Amino acid sequence: MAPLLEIKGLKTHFSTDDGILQAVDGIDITINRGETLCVVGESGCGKTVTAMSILKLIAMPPGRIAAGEIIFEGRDLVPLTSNQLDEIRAKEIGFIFQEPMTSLNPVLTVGEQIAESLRRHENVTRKQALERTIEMLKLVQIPNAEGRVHNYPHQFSGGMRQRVMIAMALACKPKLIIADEPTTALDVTIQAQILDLLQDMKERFGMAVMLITHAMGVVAETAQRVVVMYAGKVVEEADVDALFADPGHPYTQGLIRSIPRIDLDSAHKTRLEAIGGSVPILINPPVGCRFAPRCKFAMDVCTDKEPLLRQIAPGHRMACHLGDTQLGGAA
Amino acid sequence: MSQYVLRRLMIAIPSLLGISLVLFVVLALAPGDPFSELATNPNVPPEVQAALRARFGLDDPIYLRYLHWLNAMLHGDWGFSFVSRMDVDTLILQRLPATLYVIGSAQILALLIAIPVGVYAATKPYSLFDQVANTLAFVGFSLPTFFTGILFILIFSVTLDWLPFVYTTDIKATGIHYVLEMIRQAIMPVAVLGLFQAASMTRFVRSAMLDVIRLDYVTTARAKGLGQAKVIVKHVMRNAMIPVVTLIALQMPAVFGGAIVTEQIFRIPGIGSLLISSILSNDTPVVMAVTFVFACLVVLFNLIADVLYGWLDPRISLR
Amino acid sequence: MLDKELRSMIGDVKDGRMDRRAFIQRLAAVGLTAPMANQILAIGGVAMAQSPNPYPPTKRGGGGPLKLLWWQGPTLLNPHFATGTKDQDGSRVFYEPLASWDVNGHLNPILAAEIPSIQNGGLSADAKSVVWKLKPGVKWHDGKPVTADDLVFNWEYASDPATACVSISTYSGLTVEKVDDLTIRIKFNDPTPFWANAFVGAYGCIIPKHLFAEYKGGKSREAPNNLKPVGTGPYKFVEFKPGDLVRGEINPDYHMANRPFFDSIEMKGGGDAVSAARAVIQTGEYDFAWNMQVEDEVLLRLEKGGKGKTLYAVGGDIEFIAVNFTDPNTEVDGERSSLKTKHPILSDPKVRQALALLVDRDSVKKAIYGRAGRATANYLNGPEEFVSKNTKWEFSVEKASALLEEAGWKAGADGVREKDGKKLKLLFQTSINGPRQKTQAIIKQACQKAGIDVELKSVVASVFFSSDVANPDTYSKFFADIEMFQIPMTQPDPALHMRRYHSRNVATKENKWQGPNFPRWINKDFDAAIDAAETETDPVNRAGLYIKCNDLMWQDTVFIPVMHRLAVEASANSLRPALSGWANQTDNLQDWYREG
Amino acid sequence: MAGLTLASPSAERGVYSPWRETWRRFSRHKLAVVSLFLLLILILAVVVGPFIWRVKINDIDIVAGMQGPSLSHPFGTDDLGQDILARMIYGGRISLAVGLAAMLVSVFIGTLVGALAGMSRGALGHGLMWLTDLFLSLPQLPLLLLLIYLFRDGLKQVFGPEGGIFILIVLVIGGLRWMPVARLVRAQFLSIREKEFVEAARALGASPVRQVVKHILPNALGPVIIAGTIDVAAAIIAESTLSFLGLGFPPDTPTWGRLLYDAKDFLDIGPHWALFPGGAIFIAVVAINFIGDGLRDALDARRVI
Repeated sequence: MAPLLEIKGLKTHFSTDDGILQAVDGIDITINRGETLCVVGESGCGKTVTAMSILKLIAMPPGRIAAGEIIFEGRDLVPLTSNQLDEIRAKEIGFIFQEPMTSLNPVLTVGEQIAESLRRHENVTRKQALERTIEMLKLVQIPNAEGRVHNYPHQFSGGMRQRVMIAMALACKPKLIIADEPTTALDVTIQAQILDLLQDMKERFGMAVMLITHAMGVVAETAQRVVVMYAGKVVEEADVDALFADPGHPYTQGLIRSIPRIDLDSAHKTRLEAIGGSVPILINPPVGCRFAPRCKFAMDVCTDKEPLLRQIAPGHRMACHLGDTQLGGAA
Repeated sequence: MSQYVLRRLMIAIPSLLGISLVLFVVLALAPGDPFSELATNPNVPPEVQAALRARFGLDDPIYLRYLHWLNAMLHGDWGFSFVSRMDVDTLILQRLPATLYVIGSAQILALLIAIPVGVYAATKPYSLFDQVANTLAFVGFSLPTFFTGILFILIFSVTLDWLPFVYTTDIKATGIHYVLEMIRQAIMPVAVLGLFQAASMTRFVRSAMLDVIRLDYVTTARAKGLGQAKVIVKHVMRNAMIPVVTLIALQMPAVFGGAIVTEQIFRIPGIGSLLISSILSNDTPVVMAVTFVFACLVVLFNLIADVLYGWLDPRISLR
Repeated sequence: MLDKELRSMIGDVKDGRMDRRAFIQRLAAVGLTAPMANQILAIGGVAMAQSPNPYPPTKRGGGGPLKLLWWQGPTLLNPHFATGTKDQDGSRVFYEPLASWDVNGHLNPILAAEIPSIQNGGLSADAKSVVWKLKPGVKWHDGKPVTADDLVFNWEYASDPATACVSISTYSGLTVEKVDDLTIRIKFNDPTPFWANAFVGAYGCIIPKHLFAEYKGGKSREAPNNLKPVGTGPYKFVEFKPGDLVRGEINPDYHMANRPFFDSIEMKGGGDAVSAARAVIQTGEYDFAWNMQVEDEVLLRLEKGGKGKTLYAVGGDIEFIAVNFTDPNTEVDGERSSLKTKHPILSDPKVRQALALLVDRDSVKKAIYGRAGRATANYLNGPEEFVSKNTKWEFSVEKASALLEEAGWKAGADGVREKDGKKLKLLFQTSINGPRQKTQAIIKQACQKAGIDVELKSVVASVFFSSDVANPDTYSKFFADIEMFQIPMTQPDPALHMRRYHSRNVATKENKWQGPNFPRWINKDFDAAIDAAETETDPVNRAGLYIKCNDLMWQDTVFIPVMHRLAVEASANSLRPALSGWANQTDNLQDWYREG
Repeated sequence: MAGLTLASPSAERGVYSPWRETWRRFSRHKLAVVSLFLLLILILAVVVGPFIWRVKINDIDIVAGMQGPSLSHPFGTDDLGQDILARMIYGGRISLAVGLAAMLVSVFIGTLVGALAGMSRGALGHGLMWLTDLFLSLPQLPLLLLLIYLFRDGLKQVFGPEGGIFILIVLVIGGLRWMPVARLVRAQFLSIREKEFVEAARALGASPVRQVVKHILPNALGPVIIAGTIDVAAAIIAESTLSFLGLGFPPDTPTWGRLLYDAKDFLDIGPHWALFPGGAIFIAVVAINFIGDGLRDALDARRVI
């Protein structure tokens, strides 16, 4: 059946004084109903901008969607005005932000901030909205929900606030949840609880989840399918097992190798491996493959021709000249 | 909360006493004489002026006059004006309505202009509207009120002859006609004063809004599909207005102080013109009464501002 | 003029061979003013002409509201406490005197049945007693009859020092006896040629005994009626807000027929002179504006397209520059400008004359006062008979420079003259007011041309005219070289005006700088002339003495008169206010009416 | 902006000093640059003017009174025939100096008191706030009368008649406007003091003074600059209001405020007399405010432009 969300050739650019920043430069991502897709990549590779572009949450100006389509249930969201998009925001697509400490309005009670999206999208009375809110808070395992619904954000811990954010995103039972690094700001123990909670919610409501993270551990634990992004482009896309078992793109390999391993005894003595250099500035991106400067297997072709996504196994695509038979390139 | 308020009020009493002492000393030391008009009048022998000064205790030592004033004040006797020999409190109460009416409505007009313009300019930073609003704000507070006042009179009263420019407190009409006449004669002073205050207020509202508009929870609100207007009003303004509300509270005493210049030009019998004429004629009891009430209002509205801040921003707990 | 000739003329008038008008013209030719001439006639046994102000209206009221603008609003409504003319104007709306001076110097009877004169037995030949008769049937606003007791009470009330009245000097040196219910006799301690002072004019307003009796003396301030006047005037009290508003309504049983013309009166205070002029002349929002201290050019402009005009009344007010005869910069046992010192620069008469030559009266008149000022060399400019004809003024930088050269002040390198090491530098102070600041600028420039460096200083009025001992900036302390301000003449008589500069009145530390002789000028001839004039009953000699005093001042350049200032008012074209140079603006309020 | 990458082709930026960075961000604000230019012209005209336009400020020529702008008098003449351009140049120096000096005084005292009150936790804070309340309720005029009366002669001996009054006016206007700045700075300090980076500095052993100067103050500058620039306008206007009431500079010192005051009655006869000083005040104030806007944006690192 048709995928829930299809992003085709998305380009989001930001006009800055030094020139046009091409944060997202032609992205193709698809999410099927009920699927958990992880988008992974270093910070600055454009994954958050992609997510924000879906619901046009980026500040326009200076940002703008230069090209591409975002098809959600067969309807392209790009030409929609902000008001039209409001029907979809939170109702169809929920959003969980990265920074719980600052993503809740400090002067409104937690309950009010959840109830207001309920009242906006479903014609419910104030009383019903409050009941539904308490119900949601119980769902996300916030103790004494009836009491705490009237508390203010500063009376909750980081983990609790993220639970509130999740409750808020799920309030209207959207079909897709975009979680932008939901656990980055939390410490590890809370991280696991939040991810489990997300997983339970997904099964309970049968919704799709687009999880954005830079931690490969989170990917391994939650994702069904993975998209690896680098410098504004998708470099590899595969099922999670295939990706970890047989990473195609050198960047993906580097990412996997940089995960600290406790199960291998050899890991104790060796230094952790890291990929040298850092993400390039996307004001005037280099020609050819953007990972070339940091890639061990860089070939001449890599710096003059941009590799396109090509199928290297069923459901496994990658954008790299390595092993590209048509080229006949040397190893 | 009430425990905090009580404690603050307890502190206010000694501080007001201190302020009243300093005020009294400043006024007593300032040169000048309420009976100056007698000086050049040959009909009046100099002894009369000296006798009057003695009778009103102007030549006593300062601390004596302060104690005398203080205990009279505690008995509710605010003393009488040397110039008009009228009890000071009746004099002030007589002029209060005109001040509250004109200066109060100017302050309200200022808010009615400043908040919408400031908010709208902040939502569209560096847009045409924002630039125009900014420039008009600069025009507003860079021209002194006595200049704009006279300009208004020349345009609306003299050439166009639409509006009277002498403010009178006794209007013969009643009912709706009275209200109309009251509005007609207040348009110019309120406009002059209101635009001047609106100017600096607009800039403040705009910068307060700009600080809030780019914070994360505003993006969260937009992600909830609430619509631009609701996001701005319910989420952005609700936070941005906290410093603005405190500023308004702090400017309230100025309403009582009246606007010396505007009242002078439009002949509004307000507290401002009473204050300036008393100062220039060295009528110490009146000046002392007005400035003391002003000091009480300053301390009171400081407290109100802090309480408002605590009430509006849940993060601040008033211990 | 020979006394003999004058006495024969009085005889002719008395026998009807010469009519009154011819007599006044003859006297005016000789320099005797109308008010004085009238009094001569009165003393000379001829009754004062009782020509009331022209008043054509034939019925009382119906004139609608009378709206007045006093840019200094009245602050209290008890004539005896009036600190400024503004308070007298406010009180005069409700209270009335026995008589007041009208426009051409006649005594206009108000509460009095007639004007006392030798003929009707009111005046004693030796000018030591006067009998006033009250108009019968006059009632206070609250219905009580006005009797001689009220008059006697006003004398007791005002002369009692504990009441601390401003009108204390008007009622001192005399006693008031009740002759019968409607008549009183005033006995002067010593002969008073100018007898028309008590119960006359602004200071002569009468307050009701039955309301103020218990508030005589120390408790005078607590009288409730201080703020709610009950008088005999043409308008009854309605509302009073100090400094802002005085309102009255028509007095239905006013004691003069067909008066007052207007149904209500509103006197609005506040603002400044220019906007008051605009409100009357340009927009016509008000009918009358008081005391137009405004540049003539502005008034001329307003009158062009306006609905009003300016009115002028000739009095005796003089704007002058006073010269300090003592040294303001050296302190002798704790007193600056003390009599024990001599002014290092200005004690040289040549320098003072040079200074007098540098006052460009034409420019001051043209740029500032215009129709409201007359250039003059006299300190005493009114009444007519006291105005000296033997003084003259001149503006010439060359003559002044020559005089300074003669006096040994040689031009220094920087254009400022010096003499044995001292620079010719003067401190010129005045009170803060637009026209005065401009006059200072004009004089400063002329002085600069002649090599005198003038530093200007302007002091807040309430500080400049204060009698606060600790304040260094008062005019009576005179801690400057020259100072300029105006002394008004409140009576058509020079006695008060000239007596100030007697050497016994010099302002010193002992008398707490209360002495009115602030230039610290000592002149024996002047003292002798003043003492003689005090008791001189013969009007012609008296006039001659005061003219001599004025000339002495001119020769010694004690004062450099700048402008003989006229009273300027703004009035709507249709209004007919009864104004007089010798009285306050509302002294004849009952005769105001509107025409067309 | 991301850091450097060895191979990144974008131009080598090199280390730039914070002030060049501030200037780069400041120059982004077009109006601020224009205003800076305008202000410099004004200051230049006022300082160099007298050497070019030689006419004396008090040449009285009654006949030539109240004339509009003409060749001999580019700004026209006032009612005494004095040349307005010369008076504007002479007065401009004082008006601008009073405006800027008063602003500096009020900002300096305000920041000092605000910082002290903000940093202190105990009685000092309350004491300073009492002092602020006291000054807020002091009526400006009688205090001015008193100060003039007490200090004028002393200052006159030392600095000469005009210098003495200048210092007095600056101290009074500046000395009575620092309270809002103090309250603003205190509020900023109370919130910034709790921020993590200040705690970090404290943890590193920074002395309170260093914390204030290095960390808290730069972050509190934004609103202070705005208050400062508004103060310049208020100071120039306060000086003119003092002339309105006849206090302030001696009558023959034609500051812009006094010119405006003298001209207000002749607005319909000779509008030029009021418009030139009014215009000059307006240009100076607008320029200073736009510069303030530009400065605040330039110094506020968080604001991405």
